[in-house]
Amino acid sequence: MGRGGLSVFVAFIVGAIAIVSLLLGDNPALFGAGAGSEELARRLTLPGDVLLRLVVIVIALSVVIGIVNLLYVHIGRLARGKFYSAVLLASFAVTIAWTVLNKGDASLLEAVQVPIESALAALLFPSLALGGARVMQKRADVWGLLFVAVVLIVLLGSLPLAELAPVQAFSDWLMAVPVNAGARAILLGIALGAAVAGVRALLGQDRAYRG
Amino acid sequence: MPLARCAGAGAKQISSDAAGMMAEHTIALVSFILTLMVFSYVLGDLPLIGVLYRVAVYIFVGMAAAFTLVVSYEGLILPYLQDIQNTETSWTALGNSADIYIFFTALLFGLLLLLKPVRSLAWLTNSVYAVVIVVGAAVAVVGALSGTLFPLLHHTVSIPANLVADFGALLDALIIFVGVMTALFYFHYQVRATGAAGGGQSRLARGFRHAGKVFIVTALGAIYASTLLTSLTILSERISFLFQFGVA
Amino acid sequence: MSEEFNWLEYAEPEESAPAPSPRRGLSRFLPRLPRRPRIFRTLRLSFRPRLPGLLRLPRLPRLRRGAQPAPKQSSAADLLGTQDERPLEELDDRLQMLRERSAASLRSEAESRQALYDVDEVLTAPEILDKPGGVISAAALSKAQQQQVELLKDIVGGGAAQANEVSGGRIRLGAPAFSLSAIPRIVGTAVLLLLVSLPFASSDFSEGGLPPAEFQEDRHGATTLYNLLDNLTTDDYVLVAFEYGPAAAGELDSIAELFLRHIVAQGAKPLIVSSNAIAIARARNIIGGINRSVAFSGNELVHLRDYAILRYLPGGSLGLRELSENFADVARVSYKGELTGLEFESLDDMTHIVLIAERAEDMRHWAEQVVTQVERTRLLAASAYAASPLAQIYANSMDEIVGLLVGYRDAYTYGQKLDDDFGALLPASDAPVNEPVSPNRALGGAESQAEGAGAMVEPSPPTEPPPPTVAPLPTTTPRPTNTASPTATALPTATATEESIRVVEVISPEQVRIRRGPTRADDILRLALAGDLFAVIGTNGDGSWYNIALSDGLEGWIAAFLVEEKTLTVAEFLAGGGEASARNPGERVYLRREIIASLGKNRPRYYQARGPIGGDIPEYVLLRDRSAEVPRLEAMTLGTLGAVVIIAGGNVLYALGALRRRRREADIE
Amino acid sequence: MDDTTVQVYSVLFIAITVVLVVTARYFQARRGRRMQRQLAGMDQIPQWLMQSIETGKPLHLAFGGAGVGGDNTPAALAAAEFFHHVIQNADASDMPPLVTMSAPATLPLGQGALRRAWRKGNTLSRAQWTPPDLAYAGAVSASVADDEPAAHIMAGSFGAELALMLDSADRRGQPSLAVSDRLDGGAVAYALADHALIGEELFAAPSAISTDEGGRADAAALDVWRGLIILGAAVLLLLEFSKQLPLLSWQLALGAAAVLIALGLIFSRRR
Repeated sequence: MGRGGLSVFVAFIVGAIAIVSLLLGDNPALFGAGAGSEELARRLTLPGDVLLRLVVIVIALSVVIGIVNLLYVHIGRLARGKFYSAVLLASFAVTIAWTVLNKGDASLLEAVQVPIESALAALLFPSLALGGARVMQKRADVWGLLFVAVVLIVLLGSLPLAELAPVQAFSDWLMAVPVNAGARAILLGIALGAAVAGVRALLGQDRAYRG
Repeated sequence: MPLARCAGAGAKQISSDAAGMMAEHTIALVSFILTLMVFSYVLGDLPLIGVLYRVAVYIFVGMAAAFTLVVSYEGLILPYLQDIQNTETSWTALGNSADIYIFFTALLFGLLLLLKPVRSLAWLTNSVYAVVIVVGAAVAVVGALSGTLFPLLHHTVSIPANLVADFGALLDALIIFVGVMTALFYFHYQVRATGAAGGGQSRLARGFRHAGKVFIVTALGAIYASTLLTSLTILSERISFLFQFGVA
Repeated sequence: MSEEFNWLEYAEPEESAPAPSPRRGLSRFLPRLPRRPRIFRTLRLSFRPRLPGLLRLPRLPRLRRGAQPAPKQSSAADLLGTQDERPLEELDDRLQMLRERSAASLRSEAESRQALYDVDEVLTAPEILDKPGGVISAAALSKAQQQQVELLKDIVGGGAAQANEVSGGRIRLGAPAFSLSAIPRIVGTAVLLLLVSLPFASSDFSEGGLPPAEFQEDRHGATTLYNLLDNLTTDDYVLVAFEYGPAAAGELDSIAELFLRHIVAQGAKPLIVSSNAIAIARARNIIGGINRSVAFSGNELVHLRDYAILRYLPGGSLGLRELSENFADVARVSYKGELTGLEFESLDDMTHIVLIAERAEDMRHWAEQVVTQVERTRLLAASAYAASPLAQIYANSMDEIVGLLVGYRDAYTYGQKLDDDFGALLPASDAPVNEPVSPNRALGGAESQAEGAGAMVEPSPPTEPPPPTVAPLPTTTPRPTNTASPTATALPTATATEESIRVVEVISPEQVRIRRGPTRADDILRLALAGDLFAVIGTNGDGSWYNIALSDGLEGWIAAFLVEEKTLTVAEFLAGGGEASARNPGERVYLRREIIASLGKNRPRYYQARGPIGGDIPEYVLLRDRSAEVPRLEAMTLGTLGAVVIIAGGNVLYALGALRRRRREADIE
Repeated sequence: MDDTTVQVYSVLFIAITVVLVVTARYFQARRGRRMQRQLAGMDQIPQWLMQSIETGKPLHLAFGGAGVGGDNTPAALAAAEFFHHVIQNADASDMPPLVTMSAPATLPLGQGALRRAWRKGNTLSRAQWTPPDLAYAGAVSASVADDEPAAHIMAGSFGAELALMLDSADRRGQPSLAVSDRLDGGAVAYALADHALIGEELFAAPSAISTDEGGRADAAALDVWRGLIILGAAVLLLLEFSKQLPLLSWQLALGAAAVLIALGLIFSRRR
C-alpha cells in the first residue's frame, strides 16, 4: 500500500460505515418487527453518531486552520509592506482583545460588523440592478430576453400598485408554476449530481485523498 | 418542566442605561461612518475614496475572522468541554467516557489537519481528511436523497386531488411536470457523435432541451428578481439608519 | 468575431503587443525565459483557427469607438441552445498539449526544484512568493538562479528596481485610474440611491399602498403560522432557528423580533439555535432590543428563565443532523457553556420549530436534516425574499412545513395582525363575546394567567357605557425622576369623545426632541414638529417637563417651554389624525398619538392598547419601534420602480445595438 | 413517503450508482461514439490560462462557501477536481493561481489541489481563507484590485454576494466563469458572469476540461440516472392519473404524450 493507499482505504471503510449507519440506522421498521430489529437499528446508529460528533468538532476546529492561514497570508503580505493587511491584522487583534476584555459585550459587533456587513449587502442592490441592465450585452439572444422579461415581471409584480394587478397575478402564476418547475429541476439536478459525486467519494475515488 | 431557574444566571442582563446611552451614541456614530465608507464603493477607484472601501472591507474581514474564532470557542468548544465533564450525560450510546475520547480524537484530528501542508505527514493527514470528507459526503448523499430528490420527485408526480373539477390546477400540475422533466433533460451531457464535425442530437431531444431551458431561465430570472428585492430591503434599512442618524 | 464590448468598464488594452507594462516590478528587468514565447507561439497557432463556431452570433454594440476590441475574450451566447457540440478529443488535444508543454518545461527544471519541493512548506517563508506581478515565483528558482537575478538587479539598475518594488508595496490606489466610462454606472447608482432615499426625506413620495393588515387567503399557510404561534401556552417551548447573519438583518430582524415577541407574549419559551455563529450574538442583541422597550415595567426577559440561547451548530447540515438526532445534548448547554437544565428527549418535545432563513440553502438544510427527522413538530418558516422561490417549493412539497412569510412586507403584515389582535378592542358589547384572545395570554404561571384573563376579557354590560377609567400607570417604573402620579393621567375612554383631556401642542418652530426622561441628558425617543399634539400623562416635580404618551406605548418627556398646554375633547384630539379608531365602547382604550418625524415627515398613528401598558401581556407586542416601517416600504417601492426602469432601459439599448449590428453584418454579407 | 420507503429507495439508488460509476469506466474505454456536450465558457479557459501566463497575473479560483464535511461536500470535491485540472494547465505560468474559499474545512482541499497540480514550490500562501459570505465577497472584491487576477473561475457554493465579486471583476475588465450549487448564486452568475454554468453542470465541469476517465464516468452515470428518473416519473404520473381518472387515463396519457412531442417539435424548429 503506497502513501495514497492508506487514505483511500480509510475513506472506503469509514465511508461504508458512515453511509450504512446514517442511512439505515434509527428505523427498526426496516428490519421487520421484533426486539432484535430494535437492537440492530440501535447498533447501526451508533457508529454514525460517533463519526458525526467527531466530524462536527473537527469542522468547528477547522476555524483555527482558517485563522492560521489568514494570519500566515497577511503577515506575509505585511512583510512586503501591504498596508491593507496591517488594517486586517489590527482589526483582528483589536476584536480578540476586546472580546477577551469585555466578556459578552456585543457592541463591537453592532458598531462595526453589522453596519459593514449590511452595507455590503445593500451594495448588492445597485450592483444587481446595473448588472441586470446589461444582460442583453452579455447574452444577446432569446434567452437573455426571456431572463430580463421574467426579472421585470417579478419586480413589477412585487409592487403594491393597484394598476399593476394583472401583472401581479401573472407574476404569482409565474412563481407558482414555471419558476417552481425550473427551480425544482435545478435542485433535482444538483441533488443528483451531489449524490453521484458523493457516492464516488465514498468509494474512495477522489483525488482529494491522495496528495 | 420549567426552563431552569438557575440561581442568578443571567440575572444581570438589565442594561445600565446611563453607560448604555453613551455606548449607543458611539455605536451609531461608528456604524454611520463605516456605512458611508462601504458605500464609497459606488464611486469606484477615485483617489482616496477607493481606499475607504477597502479599509472598511479589511476591517470587516479581520473582525469577522476574530468573531468566528471567538464564537466557535465560546459557543462550541467551551460547551463541549462542559458537556464531557458531566458524567451523567453522553453523546452516544457508549457512555460518558467515550465522549472524552471522541473529543480528544477530534482535537487531534484538527491538529493534524493544520499540519496538512507538511509533506512528510501526508499519509496521516490525508487519512484524517478523508474521514472528514467521507462523513460529509455520506451526510450529503443521505440528505440529497431523502431531503431533496425523493420528496421533490414525489411531489412532482403526485397530482392534486379532484382534478376533474379544477382544470386549472390540472394544467398547472402538468406544466410543472413537463417543466421539471424537460429542464432536467436539459442538463444531459452525453451526446451522440455524428461525425468529425461534432456531436448532435435528434430534433426531438434538442426541442426538449430548448423547452427545458425556457423553464430554467425563467426560474433564474425570478430568483434574480427576488435577490434584487432582498438587497433592496437591506438597502432601505441602511438608508433609514443613515437618515435616523442624520436626524439625531 | 465574438468579442463583446463593454462601454461601462475601463478600457483595457489587453495583450496585442506585449502590453506597455504587463510585467511589473522586477520582472521588467528580467529576460523572458526562452520557453515562454515558444510555448505561446505554438499554442496560439493551435488555438486560433479552431475556436468553436460561436462566431456567427449577433455582434454586440460597440459604443466606444476607437477602442481596441478585446482579444477574443468571452463569447456571449455560448449557452447551449445556440452552441455547437464539439468532440471531446479536440478539446482534450489542446489542453493536453498545454499540459505537455508545461510538463516538459518543468522536467528540465526538475532537479533544481527538487530541493525546495520536498521541504516542508510550512517552514518556507511566505515572502519569497507571489511578488507583486512577479515574472517568476521565487520558489521556482534555484539558488543559483536567484543569485543571477540578484546580479541582474544590480547590473540593470538597482535604483529603478527598488523604486518599483516600493511602489508595488505601497497602497496602490486602484490600478486603472478613474475613467469617464464609469460615469453611467455612478449615475445609475446615484439615481437608485436617491430614489430609495426620497421617502425618508419627505412624505410626498409615497407611491403605492402598504401591505395588507391580514394575510391574503392564497398566501400559503401564513395565517396558519400566525395562529399556531397565537395558540401557544405557558407550557410550550419553541425552537427558534436564527439562520441569518448580519447581512440579512435589515430584512429579517423585524420578523425575528416579531416572532420572539409573539412567543414570549404568549408565555411560551423560545429556545434559540443557529448554525451561524454570528447569528447567536445577533440573537442576544435582538432580545436586548426587546428588553429595552419593556425596561420601564421591569418585564425584561431573563436568559435561562424566559428564553434560552443554545450553543451554535457547526458544520451546516451536519450540525443540523446533530440537532435532530441528539437534541437532548444540544439543549443541555447554553451558548456560554452554562447548563440550561433543559431536559428533552428529542425535537418532538418542541411545540413548534420556527425557522428564519436568509438563504434558500438554510431552508433546504432544515428540510433535509430536521424536518425528515421529526414526527409531530412542525416547522414554521419565514425567509428572505431571495430565498423565497426555493423555500416556497419546500413549503409546498412538505406537509410538515407551515407557512412561509417572505421578507419585510410579510413582516409588516404580521406585525399589523399582532397589533390588531393584541391591541384590538374587545367586541362591542352587543356583539357576542367571542373571546378573541386565548385566556392563557398572560405570562408566567397559572395564577396570573387566571387573573389576567379575568381582568382582560370581562365584557362591559351592553347598555351602560363604562365610566371613564383612569389608567393605572406602572408604579414599578425605575426612573427616579418620574414624579407623575399614577392617577394624574386622564386618558379617555372610547365613548367619551366629549370628555376633555390635557394635551400639549408643540409650538417650537424647530424639531423638538422627546426624551426618555425629564432631563436633557436622557435618550431621545422621537422628534416632533410644530403642531403635533400629545396626550399628557403628568409632569415632573417643577413642571418644566411634561410626561406624554406616544403611540407605540412608550412614554416620553418633552420640555415645557417648547409646548403649549391645552385642553381638548377627545374628538378634537383625534381630528388631527384622521383615523377613526375608537368607536367601540366597552374597553379601556388608550389613545396615544405617535409622531414620527424623519426629516419633516409627519405620520400620526393611533394605537389602542387593550390593557394598561406595563400590565404584562401586550407590551411585548406593542412596544416596538415602528417609526421606520412606512418610509422603508415606500423606499422599496420606489427602488423597485427605479430598478425596473434601469433594467428595462439598459437592455433595450443593448438589444437595439445588437439588432443594428446584426443588420449591418447582413448587409455586408 | 415514510422512512422505510425512503431508505429502501436510497439503498437502491446508491447501489445502482456504485454499479454505474464502476462500470462506466469500462464503457468509457470504448469511447468515440459518445462525447460530452460542451459547457459554457470551457473553451475560454485555455485563453485565460494564456493571458495569465503572458501577463504574469494569477488566475483566481474560488470555492465560495462550499465546505467539506457539510452538505455541499460533493460540490467542494467537484470544484476541487475542476480546479485541479485548471491549475495543472496553468503550470507554465509564473504565478500560482489564487485559490480562495470561505469554508475553513475546505482549506486543505484547496492546498492539496494546488500542491498536487502546481509542482513549482511553495503554494501555501496561495490558498486563502476568508470568513464567510459577505466578508469573503468583500475580500475578493478588494483582491481584484490587489492581485489583479487575469480571470476568475468561481465554482462552488455562492449566494447573492457573488454579485459583488462579479461586479468588481467586471469593472476591471477581468473575465469570469461562475457556477454555484445555490440557486441565488446561480441566478446572479447567469446575469453577471461572462460565462455561467447552471447548477448541476458544476459536477460535470471536471470532465469537460480533462481526459480523466473518472469524471467522464460521473457524467455518464448522471445521464443514466437522468434518463431513469424521467422515465420513472412519467410512469408514476400515468399511474397517478389512472388512480384519479380511471376512464380518461389512457386518453390523457396519449394527449400528454402528443403535447410533449409537439412541444419538442416546435422548439426544435428554432435553429
